[in-house]
Amino acid sequence: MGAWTVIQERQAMLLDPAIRDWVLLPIMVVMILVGVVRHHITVLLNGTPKKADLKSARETKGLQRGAVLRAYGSHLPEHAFEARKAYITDAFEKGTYLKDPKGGNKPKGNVMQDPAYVEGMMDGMKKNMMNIVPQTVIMGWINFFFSGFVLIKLPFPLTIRFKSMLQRGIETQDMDVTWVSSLSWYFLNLFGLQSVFTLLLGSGHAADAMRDMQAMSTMGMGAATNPQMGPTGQPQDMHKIFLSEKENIELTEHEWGLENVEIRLLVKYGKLPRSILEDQKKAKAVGNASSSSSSSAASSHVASSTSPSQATMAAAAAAASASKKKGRRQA
Amino acid sequence: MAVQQAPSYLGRLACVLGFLFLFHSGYSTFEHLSYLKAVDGHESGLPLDITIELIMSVALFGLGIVMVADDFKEILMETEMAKQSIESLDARPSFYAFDHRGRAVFRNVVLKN
Amino acid sequence: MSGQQINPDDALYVDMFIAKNSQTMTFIRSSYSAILGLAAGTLGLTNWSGFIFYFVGSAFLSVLIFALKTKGSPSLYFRQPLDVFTEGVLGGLLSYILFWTLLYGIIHIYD
Amino acid sequence: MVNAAKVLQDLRASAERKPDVVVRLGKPLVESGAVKKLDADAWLVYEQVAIAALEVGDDTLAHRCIEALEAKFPGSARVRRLQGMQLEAVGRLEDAGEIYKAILREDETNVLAAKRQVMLLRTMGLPAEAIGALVKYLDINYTDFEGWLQLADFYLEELMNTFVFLDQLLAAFLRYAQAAFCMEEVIMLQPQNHVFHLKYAEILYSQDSIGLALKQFCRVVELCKDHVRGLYGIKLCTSRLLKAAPSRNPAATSQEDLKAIDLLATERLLAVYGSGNAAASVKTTSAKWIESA
Amino acid sequence: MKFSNKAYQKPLLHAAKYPTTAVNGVFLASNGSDAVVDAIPFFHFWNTLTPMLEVAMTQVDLHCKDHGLRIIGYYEASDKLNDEALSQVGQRVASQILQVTPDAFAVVIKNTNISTENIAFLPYQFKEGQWRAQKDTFSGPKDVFSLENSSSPSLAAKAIREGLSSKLADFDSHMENVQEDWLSNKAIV
Repeated sequence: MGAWTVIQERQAMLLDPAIRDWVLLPIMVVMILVGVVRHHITVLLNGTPKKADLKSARETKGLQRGAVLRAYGSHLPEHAFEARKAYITDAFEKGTYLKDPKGGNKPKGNVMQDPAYVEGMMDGMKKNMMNIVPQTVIMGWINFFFSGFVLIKLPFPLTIRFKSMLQRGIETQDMDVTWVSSLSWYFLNLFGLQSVFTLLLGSGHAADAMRDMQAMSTMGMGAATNPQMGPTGQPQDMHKIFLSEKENIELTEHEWGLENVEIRLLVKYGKLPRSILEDQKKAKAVGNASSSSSSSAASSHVASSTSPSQATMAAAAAAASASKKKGRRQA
Repeated sequence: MAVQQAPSYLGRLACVLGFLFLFHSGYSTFEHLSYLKAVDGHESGLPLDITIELIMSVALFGLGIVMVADDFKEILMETEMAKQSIESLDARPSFYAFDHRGRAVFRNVVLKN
Repeated sequence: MSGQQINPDDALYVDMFIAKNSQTMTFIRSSYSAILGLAAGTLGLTNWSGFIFYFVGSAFLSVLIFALKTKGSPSLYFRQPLDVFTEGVLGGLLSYILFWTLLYGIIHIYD
Repeated sequence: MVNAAKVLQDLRASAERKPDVVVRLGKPLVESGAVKKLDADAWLVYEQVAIAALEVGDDTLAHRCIEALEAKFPGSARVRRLQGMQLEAVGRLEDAGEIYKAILREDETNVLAAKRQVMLLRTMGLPAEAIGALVKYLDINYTDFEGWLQLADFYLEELMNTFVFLDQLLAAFLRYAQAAFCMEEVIMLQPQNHVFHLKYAEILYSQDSIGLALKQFCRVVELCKDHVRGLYGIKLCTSRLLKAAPSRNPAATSQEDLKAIDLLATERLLAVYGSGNAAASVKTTSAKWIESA
Repeated sequence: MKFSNKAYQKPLLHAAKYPTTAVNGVFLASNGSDAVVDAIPFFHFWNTLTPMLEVAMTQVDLHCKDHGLRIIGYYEASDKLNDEALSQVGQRVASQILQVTPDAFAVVIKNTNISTENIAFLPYQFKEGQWRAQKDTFSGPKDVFSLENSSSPSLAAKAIREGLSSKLADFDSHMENVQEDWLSNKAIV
């Protein structure tokens, strides 16, 4: 391969400087300008977030409530966790958080008649259009005026497989792979100009080539981010989602994170060896395994470990939580 | 917290100088090559002074850009939290009330620095 | 399925600052790779020498960042201390190639 | 000038409420017009100074800032909220309420206006209605930990008032329990924030759940090394628990752990006081307390 | 009860430093006299929570024993402008002081008078089973409550104007930074 490139090097083509001045550099400049302009337009478009309605906000936040309890419930003491678990499973079961608690069971017939859905889809389309249109226009411009131009040469050799990629629009068999056609120069710019945009616009800018690529593949799926839509864009039965979340919560076992916090603190300050924590963990794992191996043993274990004081405490906690809830509702 | 820091003027200067040197050496190379072509000489590497200028400018720019960029933030939660007072973490700016004594205390006071 | 365990050994990080730091890294790396590309193109580097130039340049930049920005203790700012040397290096490569090709073409290919 | 802007920015970031400081720094900025040089930050400074000016009763300054904002963002809900706050500050509560209502009519999910309505009820001297409105707000915006914090404070504030019907101790217990409930929600939303654990711990202690409070205080110090308030809390709990009869509850901290934690807190507190150059009298007093407790 | 200038000024500076929240603290008197010589600021947030109050009270007790002083009264300022009632928390603390010191009193700061020439203290005494506001006080040196230095109010107003309040430290801020001297507050006297 090395020999091949050397030979090619000798029979180098001469490129007209006019190509450099009127094709190579203009393509680059236009791409930079378009990137900047598009960034500002996107910022303007994003400036007006659409209004949500209160009920669907409540619905999503309600679902979040369950997820938060599952993920971070371990930070709460037992009684607080159990009270919330009871409340949330009950509320999810009854569909308290649903937009329409009574008729929420049925999904709407035709999604296209749901204005929220259509609006969300239009919004996503608009954004995607912003990404696709300029790139298509530039590509068309290049194809129309400069197709078949050889613009530049890569300073490093590539295998023959890259030929179709780099020399798009030029149908020759023999030309060295390293020569770059106008369309390929466009792609080189598309990816290589990222750093320029980072410098000009700051990071997180809208002129992101990766986003363009994604936009092309998910055209028209802008509404997929809407939580009420499934991955297929169909509205889902929210009550079912709530019920499955409820099941998840019921399966969540409470493991209090502050059970051994004193030990952890002592370990943190070097008063106890670190190995103590690992021993505890192991002991716990063994305990769990044995208790889950036979359910009857587990239940008897629980029964025996529930001392009278604990039982009264739990009762008091339940009472307290009940009164709290009542208090909140009355208030 | 997003606190802007004073820009590093030294760093900016280094960046600009680095870029100028780079531009200059690029121009020199261009001239050098067109001279070679004019006299039909053979291209055999760049003159040493241009190479050195290039390397220097790249190094200078690197130094400059590192100085210009924002300082890194310490990412450990503990250090960040320890810096903040209870009042700032327990603050609720959207729940301000205005019926407190602030207006009475400062009513007769001209607040000057 | 049990909730998230509290593990004292996990150091906790401020996500916002991790993102901020990697933004800063991207800023430094991408501007520098563009400049490196310009220099490589001017020098007329070809083939491997060009890539070696990029990695040497990036290593030089990493050392600068390590010494000036992290004051020699990268673990305060990055989850893995080695990130100082690796983060953003490959991301800058595309820009490098673009500017390398551009200058190489303008100076050495065109007359 | 650059310095003042920087301090204002720090204050914005930390959200500390120091209206007199903000006005001292911001007034010359606004009056000299130097604030315009801050570009995008200028509008944040205007808002910040406007609110602070309302708090210290500098109504002309507040008016000036709000007018500048109104000129830049005509009809913006955020500016109208500021106008509402201005009316609140001068006592025209009904008019302020109308503004918030109008904002909510246009966008019922505007949380800022909804929160103002809550505070308006409180200012009107209707704490129970304010609590009701906030509970309703939190039922929708469950993830707003600021709201939960405020609700906790509402309940704690209630403790200041005279109870007419209920037995005082029972009422206090209820209020603490309600505040604790709110803090539990806050902790779930922000589990890494030691201050929320601290507040929760202090509420639990006030409620006489010393064992739980101890664990929460320990968590505070675990999250934030050598946290003085947390260490004081640990000391307080351990000394009370060590004096009391050992608990039969298996979840409670064992006697030996209590002693070890007590020793640790003593050592750390003395170290904290020893390292800084605290005033001598403060040092001796605290040392005496630490050793006697 | 004769308030020294220091004892009058500190609570007002405390209230001025934290103009948006309720503040509280205690008054100290020398053993065997009822001249109020000093005040110690306690809290400016979480006033209704008891653990740190316990710490502060016992520490002040220790401080008093060292300096031949005693706790004689309690002060607070409500965060609401026109609220001049002694709060539940205040009543509880004051009653506790009353158990040790029979002549204990409580003071609610009149928010409207803080930076004026008028006296900003509203004293409360425990009479007939409850805490009652004592109107018509501070009228002369013979009164139960009086000022040692009659120009104290204007001095306090001047101190607030000059921004002296920012140098005051209470127990809350002391726990954030142990360097701060909350017991004697030497920086402002």
